[in-house]
Amino acid sequence: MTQFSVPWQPRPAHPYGMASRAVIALAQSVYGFAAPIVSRFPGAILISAVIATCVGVWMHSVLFGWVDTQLIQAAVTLPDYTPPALSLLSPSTWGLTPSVIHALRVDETVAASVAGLLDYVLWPVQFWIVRDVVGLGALFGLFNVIPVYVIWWERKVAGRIQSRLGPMRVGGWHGWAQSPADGIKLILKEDLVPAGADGPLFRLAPYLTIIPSLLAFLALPFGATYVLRELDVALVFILGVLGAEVVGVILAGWASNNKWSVYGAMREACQMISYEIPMGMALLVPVICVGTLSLSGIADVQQGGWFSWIAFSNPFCFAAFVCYFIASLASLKRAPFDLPEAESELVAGFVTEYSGFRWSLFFFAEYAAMFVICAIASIVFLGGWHSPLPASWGGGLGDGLLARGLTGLLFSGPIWLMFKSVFLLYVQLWLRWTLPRIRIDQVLYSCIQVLLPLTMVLVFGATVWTWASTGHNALWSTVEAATRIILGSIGLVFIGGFIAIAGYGFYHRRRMVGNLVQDVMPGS
Amino acid sequence: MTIGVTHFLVVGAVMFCCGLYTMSTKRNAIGILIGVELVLNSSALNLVAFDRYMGAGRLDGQIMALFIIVLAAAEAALAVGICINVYRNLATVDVDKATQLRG
Amino acid sequence: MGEHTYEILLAAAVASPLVSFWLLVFFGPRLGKPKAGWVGVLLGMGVPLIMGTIVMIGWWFFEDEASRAALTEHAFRWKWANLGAVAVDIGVKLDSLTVAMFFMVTFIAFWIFVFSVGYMKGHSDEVSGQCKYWRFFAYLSLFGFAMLGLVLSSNLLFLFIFWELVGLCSYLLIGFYFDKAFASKAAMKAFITNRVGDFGFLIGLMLVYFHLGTLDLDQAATRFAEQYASGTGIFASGFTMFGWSLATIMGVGLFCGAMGKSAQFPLHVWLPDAMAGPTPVSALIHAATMVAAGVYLVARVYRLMTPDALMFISTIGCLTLTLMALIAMVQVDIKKCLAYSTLSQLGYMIFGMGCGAWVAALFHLVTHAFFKAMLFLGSGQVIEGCHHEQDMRKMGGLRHKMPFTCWTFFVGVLAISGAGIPAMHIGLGGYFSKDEILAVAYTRSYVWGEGDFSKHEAHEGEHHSSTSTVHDVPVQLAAYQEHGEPEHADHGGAHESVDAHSSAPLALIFEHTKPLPKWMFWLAIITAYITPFYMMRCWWLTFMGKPRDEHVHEHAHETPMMFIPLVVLAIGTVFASYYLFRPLMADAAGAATAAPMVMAIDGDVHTPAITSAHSWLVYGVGFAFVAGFALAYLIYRDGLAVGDRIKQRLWPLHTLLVNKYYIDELYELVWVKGCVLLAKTAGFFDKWVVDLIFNLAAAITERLASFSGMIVDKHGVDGVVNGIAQTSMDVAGVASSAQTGRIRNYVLVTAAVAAVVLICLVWFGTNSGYSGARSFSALSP
Amino acid sequence: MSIDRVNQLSSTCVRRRFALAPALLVLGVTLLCGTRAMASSGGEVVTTAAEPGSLLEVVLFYAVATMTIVSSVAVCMSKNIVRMALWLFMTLASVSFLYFLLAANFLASIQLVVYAGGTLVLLVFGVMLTNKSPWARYTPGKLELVGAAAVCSVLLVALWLVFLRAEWSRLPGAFAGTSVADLGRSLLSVYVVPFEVAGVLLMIVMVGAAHLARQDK
Repeated sequence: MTQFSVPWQPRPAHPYGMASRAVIALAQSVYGFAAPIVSRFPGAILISAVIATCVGVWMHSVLFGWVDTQLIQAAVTLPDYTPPALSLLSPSTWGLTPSVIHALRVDETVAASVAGLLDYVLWPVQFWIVRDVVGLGALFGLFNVIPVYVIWWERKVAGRIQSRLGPMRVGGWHGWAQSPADGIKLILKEDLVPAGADGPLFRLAPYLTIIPSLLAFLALPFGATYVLRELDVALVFILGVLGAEVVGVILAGWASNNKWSVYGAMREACQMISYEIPMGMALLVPVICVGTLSLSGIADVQQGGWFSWIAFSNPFCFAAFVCYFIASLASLKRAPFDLPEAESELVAGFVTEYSGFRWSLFFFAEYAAMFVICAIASIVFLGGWHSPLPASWGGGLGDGLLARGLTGLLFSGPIWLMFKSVFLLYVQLWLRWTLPRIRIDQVLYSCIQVLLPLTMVLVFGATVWTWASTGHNALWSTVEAATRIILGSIGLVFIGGFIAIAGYGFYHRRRMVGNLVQDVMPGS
Repeated sequence: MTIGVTHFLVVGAVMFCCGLYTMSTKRNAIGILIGVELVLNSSALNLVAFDRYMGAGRLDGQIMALFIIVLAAAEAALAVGICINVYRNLATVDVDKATQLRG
Repeated sequence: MGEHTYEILLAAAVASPLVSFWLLVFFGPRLGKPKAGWVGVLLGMGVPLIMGTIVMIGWWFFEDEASRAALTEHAFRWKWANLGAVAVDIGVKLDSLTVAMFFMVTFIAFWIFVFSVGYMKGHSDEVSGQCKYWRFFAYLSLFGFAMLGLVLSSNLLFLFIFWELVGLCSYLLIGFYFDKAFASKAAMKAFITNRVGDFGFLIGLMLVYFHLGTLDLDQAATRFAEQYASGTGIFASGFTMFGWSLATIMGVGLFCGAMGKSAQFPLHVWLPDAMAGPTPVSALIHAATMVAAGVYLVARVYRLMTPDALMFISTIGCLTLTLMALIAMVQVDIKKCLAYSTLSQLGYMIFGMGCGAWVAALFHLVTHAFFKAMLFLGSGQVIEGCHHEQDMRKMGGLRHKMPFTCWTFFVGVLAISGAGIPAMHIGLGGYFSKDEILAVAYTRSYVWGEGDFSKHEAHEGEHHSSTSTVHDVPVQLAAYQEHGEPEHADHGGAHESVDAHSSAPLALIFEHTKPLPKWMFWLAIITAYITPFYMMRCWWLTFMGKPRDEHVHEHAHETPMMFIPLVVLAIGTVFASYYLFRPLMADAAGAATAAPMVMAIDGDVHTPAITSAHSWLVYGVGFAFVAGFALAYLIYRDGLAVGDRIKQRLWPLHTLLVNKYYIDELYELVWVKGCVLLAKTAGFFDKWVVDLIFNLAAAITERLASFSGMIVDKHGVDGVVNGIAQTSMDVAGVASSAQTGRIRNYVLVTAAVAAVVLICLVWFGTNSGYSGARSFSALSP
Repeated sequence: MSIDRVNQLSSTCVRRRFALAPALLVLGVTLLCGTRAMASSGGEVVTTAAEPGSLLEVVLFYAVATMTIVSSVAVCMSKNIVRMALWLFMTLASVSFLYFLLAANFLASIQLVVYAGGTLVLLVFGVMLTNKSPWARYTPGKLELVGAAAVCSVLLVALWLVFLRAEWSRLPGAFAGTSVADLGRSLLSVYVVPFEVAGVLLMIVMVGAAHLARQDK
């Protein structure tokens, strides 16, 4: 590059091309128009967007479920019904025609006024390929939204923990547009491939990292009926694909031809395959108790409210939850186990040589994996998409659309899973900015000499407990119930304490360290 | 046009031959190991294919494949340990250089 | 009560010390000094004691005779393994004897554990870098496990396993101060001596296994009775040895185990040396419980005994009780004195077993356990208080310094001496149990021999005939004898021997059972007079009189933790007597002695012959303690002077007794020196005979070889061989170019061969698929 | 910043059809995992792969098989050991997808966990610990290469002939899907001895590997 643009030099009259100028002008005018509005209500917009996402997800499932039960099952009884297939070429496999749908639908209480249009809207939904595309679209959307906003959130949390404000400018309210802006910047940045690097591998590595974390979403259920692929081995599948992520990281480190990168990659490899074992073993504990590897199956046994959640079902599961959470931090290379990218030692670890879009892919992968891990923790230990209220309380609501909606909000719906996962995600952020990083030998020590024996004991204990529970002994049932109540109460105390501390902080926010936000910044 | 057991067997055979080729042409000990992994995987694939198309739900093939995976993991762990030891003593993992015990 | 409630309680009681053992092994060092001990006390014996008490109360007060029998019948059995055709069960032998033994062991052991906490407090923690404290309680817990398991075993194999485990614990605990040479030597001595006995036990076990085809106690007894009735199995064998039949050898073999563990006469040498262990161990293992295991074993296998075996048993017992009591008279070490007294009392028990006093022997076992444990604890208190001074000549006058110990010890002395008031039927435990053994012995040696049982029956009335059970044998015997000739009807199997549990063909029992030699009875009587003498001597020298060593006397003191168990055991000694344990034993006797060839003739104390013997024996022996005490008092009233004078007068006897009849020296001479001599002889032979031959042969061969090497080898043979070698080297050089040493080449060749074989198969092979639709016919020729 | 630079950057941006390849792959794996979208609320859950005999199965099979074959050929053709490992990873992942097609879901997941996630990382680990330079080459002789290629191709042809001629006998009865529970049951009943032996073997291997790789001897 031969020239630098120096601020005190006069700018060229027309620095950009025609198209670029047009785009820039358009962007400026749009932002000029939207900024006052957007910056006035951004908090409301953000929150309502989050809620809308959840509600949308849940409406999605409600709609599909309704189509399934009301239309297709009714249609199976039709004399000349053939199930829909992939090939749309022959009309005989088109499934229900809109007129049939209409005929089936009029029995329902949905207002007949929008009848004609709704039939055509419902028609494609019966084809599974359509649903797949819709579902994948939703997942991609989620996959893109999660890292962007978790990164923003992390910066806010970090700021507050360090008595700073975090991003405050971009977008208005609490800098909510900071992460999208960063994303745009990263996409536009130049991607460098170091001279001595192994080019193809260097370019391939970020994709090898991100694809596994995308694949993990395939089998992740968000609700009882909202799962892209209901696998009977969903748990192992997700563990497997998340484990395969490490290959991309190693390749990235190796292909960079930089010793810091290689060190980072080696640490990652070492740490990841070590911690996968206690993580898997900790997940085995609830699997032993429930007897299935299917995530939906595991969530199904927890619909009896707070005290039926697996984490509270016996002491071993309770301990396994803790073990799993710690091990998952390590296998996600999150603090305090973020040795592979320890900036004070390894510059930036395996991402040292990366920049721009490829760099951001690593972070997309990392944050998406964090979300998946938290979602698994919620499903396997914390009741999944069931609320703390027993699902049986909603039994009288009926089967209509409204009833499904209410059930989803109050008893079991994706919104609950989202809520729990995001809470656990928050705990991860919290830990990252609270705990100091530990040494690599301590990392491996805590895996092999602490977590591994501990989880082995837990697996054994859970086996014995489950074996004891199969006897239908009255005494043992009492013991079990007492255990549930004690452990559940511990959980309640923990959550109550959390809420109390948060409430205390909120109430006294003006006396707290971060009151600069309240006093100085506009829009807070 | 239906996918049958032969299709999978052909894929397995190609993998097997590639593994064999890798084993017999690489001088790097870990390269040989990679060839061995390919060979093991091809046989596991065959077993699962037989199980799927001929086993009538007996699951024997799948269990054999599971054992193959277990043994491959064990073998890889040991072999990598040996490689590291060889490297420590000879400063290379070229199998042609490890001739100290040759008569 | 649910099914198997007793078994579950007892099993829990057995498991608890094991848990305690492992806890102490793993966490003992971390628990530290007082805690490890309390874990041992509470988990190791506290839980078993609670269980034992519950079982005892439930068994004796809440079950009637019928339900007890039913419980015994349907006790827990679980098939564990098949040894050939023999199934080995894990099970519980549940009867009154078990319950009584269990309670006795747990009760005594618990208080001894408590005593140990106090006893070990003053001991240094570390020896050779090892912490002793928790180790001690770990061993004690393990012993508790083994002993309770032994009592519960329904199976000879498991009994043997626990037997060995008990022996191991004994070894570990005797050698507890393993840094002291005498302790480790004593431990080894105990272990090796016990091996001798166990070898006999093993022989007995094998005979049971091969000839009775089972190892279960009840089943073995049933089979034994059946075989006896039909004259098959072990009775079909004509094998004899020392004039003993195979069945007798089996009984004697089983008794050999008891001889080792209960330290009977030729194998008694380990017990006095075992006093090298800590005092609680002496009290628990070597006085109260473990040594009683031998008697317990004999009681359990009583149904497999023959009259000859019983005669052997009673002979051994009689020798032991007399010889050991004599030694006890001259001991100056307080613990040794008690040890010999233990030996003598064990002799009484074995003697009782041998002459048919099954109930009395076991009764004596229990009472002896109580008072001997207490006596040992008292001696431990004394030794601890006097700073490890064990010599009674240096003690004296300790009653002021340790009053509790003094008077509890005196209760023990009274009990072991058999003190009681005959006319009022009042007395301590020893009074009843020992007298009863003597009464039975009298019956066996005089009444039996004369065949005049009927005489006694006559003036007792005939009200017994209605209650004639199998242990009421004398009555049946009398009834039988009135009917005339002894008949050999049982060979036909038509008589009363059909029922396995009550097969007592009295005719045969009386025909084959010889009367007891009279000297045995008289030796037992004399010993009954010696016992109070040496006990009184021991007590008097220790506690009464004037202090003979200022230093010892000044420092003497009592430890509260240690005298509480003493007091409790003293109370136990007084009350755990006739009214508690005697009926339990009598209850057990019914099924446990239903033997085909022998019987327990004291199953019911009111048996006329015995009662008659008893009625005058109590006056003869019941006041023995007065005589003994008086003699001891007279001699030792004023210290050691009179005793010394007597010692000088009777020096040959005294020397013999002090040196324990030179048995240790004899063993040393015969066994140890003998072994060494044998080894030396063999070594000599090896060195001078075998080596000589070999060396000679080698020298000759060498000469021959050098000769042939010069001429034949070098030119003829070598030429051929080298030629062949050269040729093969040339060939190998060509061939080895294919042998690259690289596995990858070999793999390739293997694959190539596989490919060729496959192609050949495809080309030339014919199989059923050849003509099938999918065969690739274009490629086939 | 010159206009050329901006244009260059924006065109870079356009050139990156970044989302396309992952998206296609994810769609493919989705299809592999089963044929039923959004598990219906009341209906049964289909967990087998693409319905047998459907066009989708054929398409998927050929896609995955091509991927397997290409990557396994790439393994033996690569000169660089790390690339070999990468291609091996591709092969292993494709084989796992083939397992999905064969309705062996559990095996597929295990293949991912153990092979792709564990064994392969171990191999790469070994590579990195034992290579002085990543570009160190160990080239075999020409004769060996030619011989190996010849033998392998002959063997492949031979195998192919065998497949063509073979008349497979099949056990009576239909394939009824597989469940993890069935696998577990037969592991702990019929195959319990090999299962235990494998456990012991793994333990021995663990100890052995730790011993072999120990630093201070």
